[in-house]
Amino acid sequence: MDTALIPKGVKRCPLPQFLAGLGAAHVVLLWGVFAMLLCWLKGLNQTNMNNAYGFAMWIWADRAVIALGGGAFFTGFLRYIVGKDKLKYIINYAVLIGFICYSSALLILAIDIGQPLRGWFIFWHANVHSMLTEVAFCLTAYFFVLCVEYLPLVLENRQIDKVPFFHNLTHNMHEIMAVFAATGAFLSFFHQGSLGGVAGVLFGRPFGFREHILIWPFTFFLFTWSAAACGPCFTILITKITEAIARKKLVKDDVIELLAKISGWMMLTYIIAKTIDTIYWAVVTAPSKGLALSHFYTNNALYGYWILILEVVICGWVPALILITDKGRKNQFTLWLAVILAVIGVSLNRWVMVLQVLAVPVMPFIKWVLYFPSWQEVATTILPVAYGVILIMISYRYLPIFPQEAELNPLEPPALPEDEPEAGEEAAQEAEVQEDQKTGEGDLQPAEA
Amino acid sequence: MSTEDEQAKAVSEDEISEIPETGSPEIGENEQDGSGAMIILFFILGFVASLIVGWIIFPKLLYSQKQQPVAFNHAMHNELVDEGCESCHFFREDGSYSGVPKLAQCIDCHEEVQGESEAEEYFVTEYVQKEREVPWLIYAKQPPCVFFSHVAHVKKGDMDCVTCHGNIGESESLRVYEENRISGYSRDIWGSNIGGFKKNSWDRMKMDDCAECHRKENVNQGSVQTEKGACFVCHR
Amino acid sequence: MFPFSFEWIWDMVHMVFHGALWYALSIIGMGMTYCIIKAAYDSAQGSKGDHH
Amino acid sequence: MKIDRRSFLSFTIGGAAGTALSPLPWKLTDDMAIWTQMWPWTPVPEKGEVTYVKSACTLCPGGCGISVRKVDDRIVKIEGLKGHPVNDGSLCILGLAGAQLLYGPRRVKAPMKKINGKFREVSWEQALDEISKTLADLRSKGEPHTVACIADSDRGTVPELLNRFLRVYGSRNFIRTPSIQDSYELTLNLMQGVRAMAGFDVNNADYVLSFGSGILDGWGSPVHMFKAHSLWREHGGKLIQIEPRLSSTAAKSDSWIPINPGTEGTLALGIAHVMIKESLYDNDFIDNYSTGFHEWKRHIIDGYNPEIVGKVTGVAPSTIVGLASSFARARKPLAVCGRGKGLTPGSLKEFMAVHTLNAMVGNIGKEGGIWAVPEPEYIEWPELEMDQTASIGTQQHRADGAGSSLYPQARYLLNRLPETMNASSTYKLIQVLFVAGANPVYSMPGSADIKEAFEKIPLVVSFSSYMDETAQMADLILPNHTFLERYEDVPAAAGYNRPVINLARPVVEPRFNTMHTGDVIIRLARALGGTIAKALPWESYEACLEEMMGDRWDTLVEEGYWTNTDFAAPQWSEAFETASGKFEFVNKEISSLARYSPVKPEGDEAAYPLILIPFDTMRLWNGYIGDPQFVIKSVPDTVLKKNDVLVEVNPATAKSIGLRDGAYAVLSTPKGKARVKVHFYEGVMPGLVALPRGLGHSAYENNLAGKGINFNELVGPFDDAATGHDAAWGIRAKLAKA
Amino acid sequence: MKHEKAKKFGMVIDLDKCTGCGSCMVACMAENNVPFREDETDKLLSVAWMRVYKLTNGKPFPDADICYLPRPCQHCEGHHGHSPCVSVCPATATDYDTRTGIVSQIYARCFGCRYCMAACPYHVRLFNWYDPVWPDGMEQSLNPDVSVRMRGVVEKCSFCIQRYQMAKDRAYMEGREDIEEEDYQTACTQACPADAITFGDLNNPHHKVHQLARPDHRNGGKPRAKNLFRLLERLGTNPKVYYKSSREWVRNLGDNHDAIQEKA
Repeated sequence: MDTALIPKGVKRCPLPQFLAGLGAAHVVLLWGVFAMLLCWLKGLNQTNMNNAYGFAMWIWADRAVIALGGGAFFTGFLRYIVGKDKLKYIINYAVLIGFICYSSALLILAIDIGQPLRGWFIFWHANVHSMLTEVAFCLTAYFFVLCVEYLPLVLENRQIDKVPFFHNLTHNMHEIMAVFAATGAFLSFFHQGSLGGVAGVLFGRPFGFREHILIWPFTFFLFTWSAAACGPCFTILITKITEAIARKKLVKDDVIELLAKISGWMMLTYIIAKTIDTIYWAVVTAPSKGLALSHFYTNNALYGYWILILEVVICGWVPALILITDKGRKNQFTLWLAVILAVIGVSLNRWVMVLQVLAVPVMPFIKWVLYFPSWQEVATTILPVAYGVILIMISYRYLPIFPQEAELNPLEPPALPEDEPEAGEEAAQEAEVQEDQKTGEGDLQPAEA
Repeated sequence: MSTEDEQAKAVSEDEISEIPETGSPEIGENEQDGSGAMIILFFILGFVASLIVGWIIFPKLLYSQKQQPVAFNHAMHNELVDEGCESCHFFREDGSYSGVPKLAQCIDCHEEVQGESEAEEYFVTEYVQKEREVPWLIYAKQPPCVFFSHVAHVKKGDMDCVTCHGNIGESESLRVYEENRISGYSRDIWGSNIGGFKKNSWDRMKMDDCAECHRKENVNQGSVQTEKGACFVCHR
Repeated sequence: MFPFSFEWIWDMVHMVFHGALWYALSIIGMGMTYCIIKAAYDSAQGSKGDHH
Repeated sequence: MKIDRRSFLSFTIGGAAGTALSPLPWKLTDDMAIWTQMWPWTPVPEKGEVTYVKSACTLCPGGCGISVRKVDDRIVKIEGLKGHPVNDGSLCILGLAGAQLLYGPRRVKAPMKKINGKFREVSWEQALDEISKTLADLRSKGEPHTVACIADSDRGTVPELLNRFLRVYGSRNFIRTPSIQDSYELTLNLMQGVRAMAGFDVNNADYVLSFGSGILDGWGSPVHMFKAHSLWREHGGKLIQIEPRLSSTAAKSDSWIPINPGTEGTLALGIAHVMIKESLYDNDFIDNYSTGFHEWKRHIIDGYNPEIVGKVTGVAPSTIVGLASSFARARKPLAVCGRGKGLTPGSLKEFMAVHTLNAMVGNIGKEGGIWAVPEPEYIEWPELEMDQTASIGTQQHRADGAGSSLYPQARYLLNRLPETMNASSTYKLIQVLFVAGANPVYSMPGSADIKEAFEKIPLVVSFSSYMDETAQMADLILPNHTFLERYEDVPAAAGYNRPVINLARPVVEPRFNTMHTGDVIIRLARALGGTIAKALPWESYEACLEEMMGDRWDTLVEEGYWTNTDFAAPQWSEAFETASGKFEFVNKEISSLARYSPVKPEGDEAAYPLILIPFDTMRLWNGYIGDPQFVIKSVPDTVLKKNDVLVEVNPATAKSIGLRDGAYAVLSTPKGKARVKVHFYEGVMPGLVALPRGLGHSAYENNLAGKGINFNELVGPFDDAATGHDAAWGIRAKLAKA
Repeated sequence: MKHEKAKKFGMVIDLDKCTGCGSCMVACMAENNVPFREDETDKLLSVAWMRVYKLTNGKPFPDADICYLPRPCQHCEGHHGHSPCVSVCPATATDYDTRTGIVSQIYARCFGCRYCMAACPYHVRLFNWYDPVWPDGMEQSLNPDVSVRMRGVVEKCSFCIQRYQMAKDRAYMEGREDIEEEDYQTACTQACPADAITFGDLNNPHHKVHQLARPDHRNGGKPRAKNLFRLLERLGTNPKVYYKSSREWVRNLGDNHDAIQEKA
């Protein structure tokens, strides 16, 4: 029925199957929308946040998705500024993932604030000293950039492209895409960084506080760096998952390997910096505030030293070392492992920099406060995952996202009636839903700005 | 943003194979016709229509009109009293401002009907005799988040009433009170001009108007964030 | 956000911050405007896809 | 003209551009935000003229002056009255929340009659009519003595009116709710021969030895005590707190001496022993102004040496010696008694033991010492003219047994009433009961027995302004105005050492269809006619009050209070009105009382290995007034969590039972059982369980009702052998895993 | 307009006198229109501008000791008015006034992002998770001098700024240029039965707070008086609430410097 909309030269599952999958994702979406409406109408008492946890799951989700969506700006940066031309085969998908991540982040922010109708105050009455202002501005501006980058992709749909105006528009936009990409990279640098600054400037919260370079705390740079390092890993991971679900190769290995290699070196440099930062913080910064390292990791049921080891060693050093070796990148298992660890690592880092900051008692006579999200928080956090799945499904079906797909999967003239992609698609949906729920946390995480 | 080559290829294929199947050529033709004038005309139509809606119709819908409960003649009262505005709108000993007079004050003179005005008779029968407070609508009423000190402006700042309230003291009748249907504010806060433009100092009573004067007069410019007036000077 | 809003101060922080912001926004805005106008112009010329 | 898609699109774009250039979207956005700043469901208080009205707080016996801030006709805040001798501008947590009692939902809004278990509104005429008929009926049957009244005080015009009404009607059954006032009155009466209230010159004391008194937990006049404590902190005064639990008072003391609960009197006598042994007493006072010292001394020397006392009390002998020495050597020492807020009368002999310490250091009536504050003398009414019915009625025994041969000393024994009433199932001991300013169903130990007794009374009339537990059990509620709506004299401040009269006055018009209890009594008297009407001849309560106050009235109206600044305690030579004219350590009456021995907690030790003790705090009120919203809000989550009360247990004790911090447990005593949570507290003596008083209400708003456990449901009264007053300070208990 | 010398309002709270009675909390609630709900036992959801903490020395019976510590907003000055919360607020809803030293919070401006709560180590900032409700006519006791907060915004102690505003009004009415020390006292100070709270201008050597705290303005406002301390002095928040305690363990608990010694 919708064959006219499907890009030429590729095979997609039958429409009913597609719609069924879409429907399943919508169920999850509606659950999230219901929770979202509850939060808007009844207020934030629907969450398990409290006066100790002014920030909780949502802010973490925000930072995590932005970090993971960092693949878009960094890949764009590599493709258009550095000139890694090969990345043109994956950049569409990176942009799409970035678009999903950033629009989700904005949505979550809109739920998270106590007075959504006053949300625009952050722009109008901006306090430029606040990291959150910087986040809001750069995030919104970068979201415009992502829209601009996603737009030509939408216009390339077979039917839309027939309109000369749109066709020309696409063409023109491609011509100056480097300018947009550069602007995006510039904005991303600041919003990823300022997300890191959010905790880093809190001189009343020694767990998050870091020394400054100019006006920016160390975390500012760490967040940007880690997003640039781990964002592409998330792009790779989602690409791999899509391939697995579609049961066909969509991007050539050399493209993936190139991205993985760059990502690996970024991670290595990041984790070195992170390690130095952690040591400096533990030995100099925190004690100057009167707190020993043990204060942050003992006397409570959850936050122990394990979290530090998991984040820095297992999800930091290990993937970095895997990805910088040729073997590690070529071996599918280690590649999968590395990108998964990297995604977990950056999500965990965002969790720690949001929630542990607040969990640590600063006044000596108060206790740790632990937090567990309410179902409304979980549902609204999964909402963007469902939304992402839906958007990916539709985009994959109707837009030429993977330029190499046709080449990698040549259509045999007499196409078999029931074909891999279809079965694939359905499984895809399910698996994606599931998987996204899992990394979903990742999805929703705070990315650095 | 797929790569161009690829895309170009796809597009040309499409053109060849599919255009005949769909209805899109029509669009192409129209375009070719170049009825640009039509397009521009409709653009202008839409533009003008929305301007009319935004500037003329919208303000009419936004404000509800309310009549004051009693027709009051400021000019006439002003002639009869000795101390000008402060005769009725006075300060209490603690520096607070009495605002619109309560019935008890009015009764000082209007225990019985004084003159021949119908309004007064109505006032006496409906309010004085029934001991009901008059539900005056206050044009200059600020929202509850505002701390406005009359005494600071009048006694300390030596301002006259006209600066903020205009010439209401010389009016012979009370104009219609307009209430913002959404926010509940009196229209005088935003100003009668929907665009927010003002000619006189009393045309608008938004925060920026207060701030403007405070900056000029250097009133408590102690804010760290804005280097202007600190919030708690006017808010609470 | 704008120089006429209450929170604005004419100092380095504001000028740098908002300068960068407006700079980025204008690039996006001008870029899009350029693309749209050019696309409209190209379409009016009746050329479709053949300028590759 | 053909409108195609492109034209339409063009129109839309033009419209969007035009809209963006019009104020519409921007003004709407702004107005939406402003709407959220003034949500119609968020109240906006009206501005108005601010005035301050001087009045008096009647919520506890503290006797504070208040300054009520009004905006037009609304009460916005209650503050302390500056310059008031008791509280000088400060106010306690309850007084500060007083406006919530006026405006809160606990009010009884009109006279109510219980019909088939449900309250129905009735008119005042109907209600008064019904009562006067019943009263007239009883009189005609010759049973006027079966009418009784429970009130929170026996001083001031309203209690006196109630008492006078009862007497002329023919009943002696005016009962005051118990407190340490009972014990202190008796102590002063027996040892000094005076009928007076005990006042403490705390401001000038420099060494205060407190036998479990919650000086900073609501004992006496709370604000006055707090202020005194601050003076001690400034001037180097010392506070020694003797009690088994680290209360707020103990925490603020200079020295906290944990003691086995119930043995405070023993320790007092132990200290006396050391003082005698080391001749650390005021020779002038003992030799010239006291009698019986030597007889008493022998008894002390024999029975209370530090070793023995140490064993009983758990206080080290060296500490006892140290206490005796520092107490006796202090410039202005003062010993005080009465546990917690002082709501339980306690053992008379314990009070006397502590009082002897004061006598031995000669601080009776001295600066920084204990004063006998005479009863207010302004209520002078003509002798009652009683008719025959009344004369016969008033010759009957009191229903509570006070003043009987068994307990000749006691004036009121509310705690004995339930037992007496429940013992006989047929005899109608009380047929009509008035309750004024008291909530005995909640505040008396052994709640179950009280309820049973109340159910037996054919007509219970409550004067409560609030729907409290007692009002809920009443058959008729004749709601009084609240203290912010009525005139009333407050003739004393608990524990304050000078006479002071405060005047509560109507700060606002009564909000509801309520009536002053004084007026109700006067109207009832009028309805009953005869000698009764003659005895209460006033037009209204206000007239009565003004007449009583005489020349003080103007001062009271102007200042809000009246005090006798010249008041000084009499010289020792004139202070004592005993037979000997001296302070009597021992006399015939004292000797006739049972000897001192520590009160044992009720229950079997094997079945109940622990001891449950109550504790009082300023944030929980357990008398007539239950916590208003703000006050219960201030209660920490280590005391109340959701609807569960937390009992304090020493971690060592809890661990031996296998209970973790925060775990649920079942607390059982011989009187009852309750589900509680455990709170580890190192400040409570091992072997004890401490439960706060003031929770477990079944009445009032949901802010308070159903939260926690009422201590009184887990204990019963324990009669002091000497007086019959309740001397229970705890009960045996068991704590088990839930 | 001429300016008086800048003021710096602050407090000294004598913990030796404080009995933990809670009057300050209720006085504050009544003065500042603080709402209440049926269940207020979850202190993490409860709004109380003034909170009294119970400190324990951690020793077993009978050496256990407790101390109460009332905690209003500390009105941190930080460095040049950049207190932890002020500089993080994205919408300029909170501000530091160099003329009074008070950290303001404007409820009509706050959009509820709660970043300031994350920034404040003292937990003085509280969010309105629920719509405030006054049952059955209880809204009659609301104070018109303080704006009632709505759901979804952050609120905190303002040092009863309305009392300052009204004290100034009275002064202007009486033709005075400035207010006296006793003209402006916070509700908690006024109510405290133990007179444990002293409030006034730390910059004014005639004021009691100045004499009690003897702040060293060249050294970040550190108290020079004996036994005085500020909460979390080392964070550099530069608070204007000083505490006094003669008990060493209490002073140690005021800051984290013991935490290190213990752990080491």
